[in-house]
Amino acid sequence: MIENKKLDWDYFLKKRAQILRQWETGSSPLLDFESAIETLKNIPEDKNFALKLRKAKASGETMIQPRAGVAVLDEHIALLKYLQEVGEADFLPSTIDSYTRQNRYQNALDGIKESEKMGRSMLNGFPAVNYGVEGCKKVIDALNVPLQARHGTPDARLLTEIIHAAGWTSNEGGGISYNIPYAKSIGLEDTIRYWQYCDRLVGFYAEQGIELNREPYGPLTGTLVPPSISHTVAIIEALLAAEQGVKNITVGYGQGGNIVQDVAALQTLDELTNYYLKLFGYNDVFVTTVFHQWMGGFPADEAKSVGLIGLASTVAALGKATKMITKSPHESQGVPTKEANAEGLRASKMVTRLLKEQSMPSSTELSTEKELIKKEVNNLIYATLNVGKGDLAKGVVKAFEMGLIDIPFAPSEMNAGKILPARDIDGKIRILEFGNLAFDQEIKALHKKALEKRAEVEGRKVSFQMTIDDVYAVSQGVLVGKPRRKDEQNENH
Amino acid sequence: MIENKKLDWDYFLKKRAQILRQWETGSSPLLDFESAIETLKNIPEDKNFALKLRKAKASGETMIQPRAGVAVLDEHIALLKYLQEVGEADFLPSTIDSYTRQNRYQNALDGIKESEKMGRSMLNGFPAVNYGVEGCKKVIDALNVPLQARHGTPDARLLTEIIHAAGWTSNEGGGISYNIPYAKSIGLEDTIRYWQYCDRLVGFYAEQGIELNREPYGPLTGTLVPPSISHTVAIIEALLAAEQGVKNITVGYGQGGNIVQDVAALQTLDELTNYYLKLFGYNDVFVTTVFHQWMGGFPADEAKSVGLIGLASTVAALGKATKMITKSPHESQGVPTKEANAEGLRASKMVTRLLKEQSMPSSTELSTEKELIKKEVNNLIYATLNVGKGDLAKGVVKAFEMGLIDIPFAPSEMNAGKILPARDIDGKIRILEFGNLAFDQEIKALHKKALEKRAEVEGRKVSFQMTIDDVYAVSQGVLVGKPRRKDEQNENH
Amino acid sequence: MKTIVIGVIGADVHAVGNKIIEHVLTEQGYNVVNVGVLSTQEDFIHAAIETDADAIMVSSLYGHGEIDCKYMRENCVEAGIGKVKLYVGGNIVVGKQDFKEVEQRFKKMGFDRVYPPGTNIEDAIAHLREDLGE
Amino acid sequence: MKTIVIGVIGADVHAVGNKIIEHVLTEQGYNVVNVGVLSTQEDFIHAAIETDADAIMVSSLYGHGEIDCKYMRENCVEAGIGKVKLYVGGNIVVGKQDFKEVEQRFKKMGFDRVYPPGTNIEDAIAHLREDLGE
Ligand code: B12
Ligand code: B12
Repeated sequence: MIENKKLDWDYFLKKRAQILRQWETGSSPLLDFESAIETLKNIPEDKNFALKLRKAKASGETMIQPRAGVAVLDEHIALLKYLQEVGEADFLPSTIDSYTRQNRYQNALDGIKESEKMGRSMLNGFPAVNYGVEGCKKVIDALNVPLQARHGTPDARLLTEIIHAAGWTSNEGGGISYNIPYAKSIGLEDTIRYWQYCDRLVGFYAEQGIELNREPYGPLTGTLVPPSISHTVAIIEALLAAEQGVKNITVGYGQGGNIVQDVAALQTLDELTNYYLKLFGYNDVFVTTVFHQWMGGFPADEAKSVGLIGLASTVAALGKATKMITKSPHESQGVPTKEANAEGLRASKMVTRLLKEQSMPSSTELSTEKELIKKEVNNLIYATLNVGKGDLAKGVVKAFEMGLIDIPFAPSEMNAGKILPARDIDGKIRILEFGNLAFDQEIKALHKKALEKRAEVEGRKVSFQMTIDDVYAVSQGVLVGKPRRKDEQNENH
Repeated sequence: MIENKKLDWDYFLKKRAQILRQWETGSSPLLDFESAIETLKNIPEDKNFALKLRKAKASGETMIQPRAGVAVLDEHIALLKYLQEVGEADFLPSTIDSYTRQNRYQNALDGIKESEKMGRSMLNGFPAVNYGVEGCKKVIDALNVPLQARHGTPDARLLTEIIHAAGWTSNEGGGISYNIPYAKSIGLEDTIRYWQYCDRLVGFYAEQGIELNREPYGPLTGTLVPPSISHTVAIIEALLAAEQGVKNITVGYGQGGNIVQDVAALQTLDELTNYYLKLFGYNDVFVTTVFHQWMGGFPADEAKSVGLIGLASTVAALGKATKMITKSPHESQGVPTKEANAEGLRASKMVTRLLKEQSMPSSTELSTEKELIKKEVNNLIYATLNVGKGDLAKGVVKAFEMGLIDIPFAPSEMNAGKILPARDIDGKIRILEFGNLAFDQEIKALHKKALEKRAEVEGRKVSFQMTIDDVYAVSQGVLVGKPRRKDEQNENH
Repeated sequence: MKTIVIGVIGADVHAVGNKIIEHVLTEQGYNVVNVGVLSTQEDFIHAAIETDADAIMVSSLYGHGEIDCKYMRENCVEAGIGKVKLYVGGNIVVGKQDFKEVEQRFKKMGFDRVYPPGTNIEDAIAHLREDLGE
Repeated sequence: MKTIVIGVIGADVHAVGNKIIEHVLTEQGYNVVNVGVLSTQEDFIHAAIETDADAIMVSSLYGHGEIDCKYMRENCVEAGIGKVKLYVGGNIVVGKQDFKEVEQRFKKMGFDRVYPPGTNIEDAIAHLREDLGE
């Protein structure tokens, strides 16, 4: 049975030997710890993700980072250099392709070859495992800013070994956040175990005096996720990582659309994560936040997309997110060209730099929303620990099984999939169907009331149609989805 | 001597006869009042600027309007239609060229001819007087949304006669706001008189049951203008207009850069204008607000420009501006192509529609800033009335002469030009040199303190160099200008 | 009642559109068989055989659609359901590409209808009615 | 001390850049004669004659620069100051145009230096020093 306990080093080493055999690049001598430690120690301070984040948080300016990855190494390097120079990115990613995410390294290899043949990337990301430590080292060597792997890989153990040994100083992911939105039938126990491994590796490097950053993936399905639910997942993954020895954690949140709720979410994310880390005795973990620009369906129009990017950047800055993941004007179409990607970055940069001295003033509306988020998160974490009989890892598995934690629109069979979210009258994300979600009655009543108010104004009933309308809304240029069909409305409206 | 008094109708008619002789298009039969009234009465409700603004204010959604105008009639129409359809503009303008603004109709005519010859617009706007009522009518007939003349014309009497007779239902301008930023040596008495004429004409149409909108030009020089100063001008022009019988007024404000100050400005603009209108007994004037996207120097980069446009739109929506004048990604380069103009519009629309249900929550910071703006405006209006011995028109002329009201960076010799603005530590616009500005000691002390705090943090003295740095700042991607030269800084920094 | 098999092909986990397509098609009176995300060609074809389906609507969002859909028509023929209508939609290639060209590529692969990003599912229903002679 | 005439030509009222140029040139040790906004060619030329100026720096922001600057070199020659350095900068044409072309047009009109939008005035000072042999 899974446990939230620092992995035994001998067990780790035994596993490690197996994992490095999963693909040929696992046998590189650069994966010997001695080599890897030297590589990491040679990374200058300003190319270390964890250290640059410490500076960023102190500066008050929200840093920017794109998504980016293509199949062929040289082109991947050229892409990242472009985003660094023309895009003015503060942090760089390597977005990993979907075959690698599913550990289908043979498919990925075919994709590389096909891409070379066709002269365009046939993969939706960079197949880091296939290129191995040697290839990954070339990437970071070519850059002046820190580099992170961003993926969505349930079992990222080999990938993680390779990227860190290559000097990439951050890794996105987590046992929940890289399972529920990214898989269908992989057990949570398995993915939590896989990610304990990844975290343990980072903990090991920490023991060697090397600070690496870890980032639980915040937005989950990116689609109408209430902040308390994504916060709960982020906090749990932070706690699980801290147990394995991780000292530098970035918790994330995807733009919801209502500015007050978004700022409340960013503030509580930092506050709650710190609170729970300390509650469980992890006193030396440095926490930063990341805001994801709108993660749901984008408008087809490029100008409108950039407008949305500008709005998102304003919210990130007002909420004092440490960094922000940017989108591009091509978002609704497909993986962006480097030019479109850089446009999204520069539009974002303009706003975050302009607003670096400013933040959202505190107000009753803001603190009410913050209180609500905190209560909800406390409910969910309490319930999780409770069913885990005090063990967080056991608790999570059970909580998902029972639907105490439930993520809207997730593909995973491990997720109950019973809750339905919808927006209230001013666009805050609320819940209309709770399933088994571990909210107390008082909180549920608040959500219900808010949605009934909307239903009344719109002259219709609270129903799944509201959820659907809200899923489409932003891509159609509004936040609160309007009833689409006449027959959906009450007579008296 | 000038007086704030409704113009005598006979005097008006006498003047009118002279004015219509200023250029040949003044003799059109369509300028007969009977014709003009019929034309205006035939404008459907949704093409009437004043009426559409009433609806907009009730809706909570900030409407969008571009700047646009080219030399040749057919191209001007095509441009506006494009902005209506592809740009999704809620209101349309005809930006008038600079020769027409200076009443140089012969130059404008040459410009039209040159433009036809060259196949590109050699004028920076639409020469409405040269095209006369007939031409202007073609413009509005081709459109589905209300149309407004936007210019910067000290003496716009002939222009005003022509556009209203053609069915254009709004006119921007005012005796102060279209003089001080737009002229060098024209007397304020003269321009106030010219604009009393324009307002009287609108008042006359109101008596015929035709509601037209008037819009004092808010941003003035667009360069570090403290909100209380532009508010004072807007309120005075609203009062002068109301005296002539204008019933529908849009007061304006140009984005300053600090979000709290901007929202405070938008809220107080509405509140104060209504307050003063009622104080002076104008009880039936409908007031709306217009927010101008950043009016100072834009960044050269187009992506950054759109980022700035997105930020501006967020602020307008949070401040519940009734409408917003948009910029384009070409702003720093020149008059935009129709495509670039429409991009600016759509980026803006995305944001204002998404945020239509939201506004800035009230907070201590916001109400402190609102109180300050109100006190400052009260100071300035009190001083103006005082030197005018109770007559606002007389007062304005004197107040400018004495520098009691003073506008930074204005070209006009009627303006004292003694005040120097600069930003405080979080970007709010404050004043470092007051000249004769009619602020009381308490307020001045507040400004001083704020700027000294910035000086301390930046390790330099409060000086004109700060102002210069702030003028450049936004175009370089920051809000608060940083010291450019080392020698500018204190040793101990 | 016509039967439609829907699902998301390949290593693709984009679930939102799939859930909505299921909802809308059901509402419109179709018998919907949803193989869900992360489905192989075999998953689709198998479901179509089992339920004697009239059409297969393949979603591909993540960009590998071109690889994942290779030989799908051939595989249908081989499985004895060569006449089934094959639709594909979503973000079916990597990046913003000229859609006319993309459409050609997929039509050559034997798809009857090919849809660009952000297609309103209602539009496809009109085509279904046409193609299935409803 | 070199003397420079500055100002904004035509019906143009953009005053901000003009005020800053005056400030910076003065700080850099030039004798600056500022004819201000809304100035005609004659205003510039007259000031240059009166002060025996070494260069004239014309600003045009509002877009009519091409019309307003026509025959300016010829008019200088006629006024007997044909050798004065003529610079022009700002947003000197209507709209975003290819700057190389714009530069050619103004060079043909006799301007020695032509500057694109948003030029840093410090860059022009370097040219001044070069052209005036400082
Ligand atoms: C939400 C989202 C996610 C969520 C998905 C959560 C989940 N499990 O469902 C998360 C964050 C997990 C995610 C992950 C990834 N995503 Co994603 N994602 C999106 C996003 C923003 C919205 C998708 C969505 O839900 N839209 C709303 C639904 C209602 O619309 P829809 O999916 O388009 O479906 C509708 C229509 O297309 C149509 N339709 C769909 N299929 C079919 C089929 C037929 C026959 C017909 C007629 C119609 C039809 O009807 C549907 C209902 O209206 C899109 C970009 C966008 N559209 O703005 C990117 C996008 C699809 N993702 C993309 C990518 C690359 C990824 C990742 C590889 C990693 C990354 N770069 O972040 C991973 C892939 C993981 C994997 N293995 O699949 C790319 C695909 C690129 C490409 N094709 O070139 C996109 C386009 C973003 C981009 N521009 O880069 N993503
Ligand atoms: C502020 C502003 C205004 C203010 C001016 C207030 C005032 N009286 O000064 C107001 C709002 C009143 C205004 C009015 C108009 N404006 Co205006 N304005 C601007 C804006 C936003 C900033 C200008 C500015 O102050 N910049 C800051 C200063 C420090 O920079 P600068 O002026 O560029 O000058 C620097 C450099 O260019 C350089 N430089 C300048 N001249 C020279 C000369 C030489 C020899 C050298 C070496 C260097 C040099 O050094 C200067 C100092 O660093 C610009 C667009 C932009 N740049 O973002 C439009 C802009 C200049 N305006 C424009 C226009 C068209 C107008 C109007 C006709 C109406 C309108 N569309 O709004 C009227 C014109 C009125 C008139 N008769 O002149 C256009 C010009 C279009 C074109 N050329 O194609 C612009 C480019 C906006 C646009 N994209 O449409 N404007």
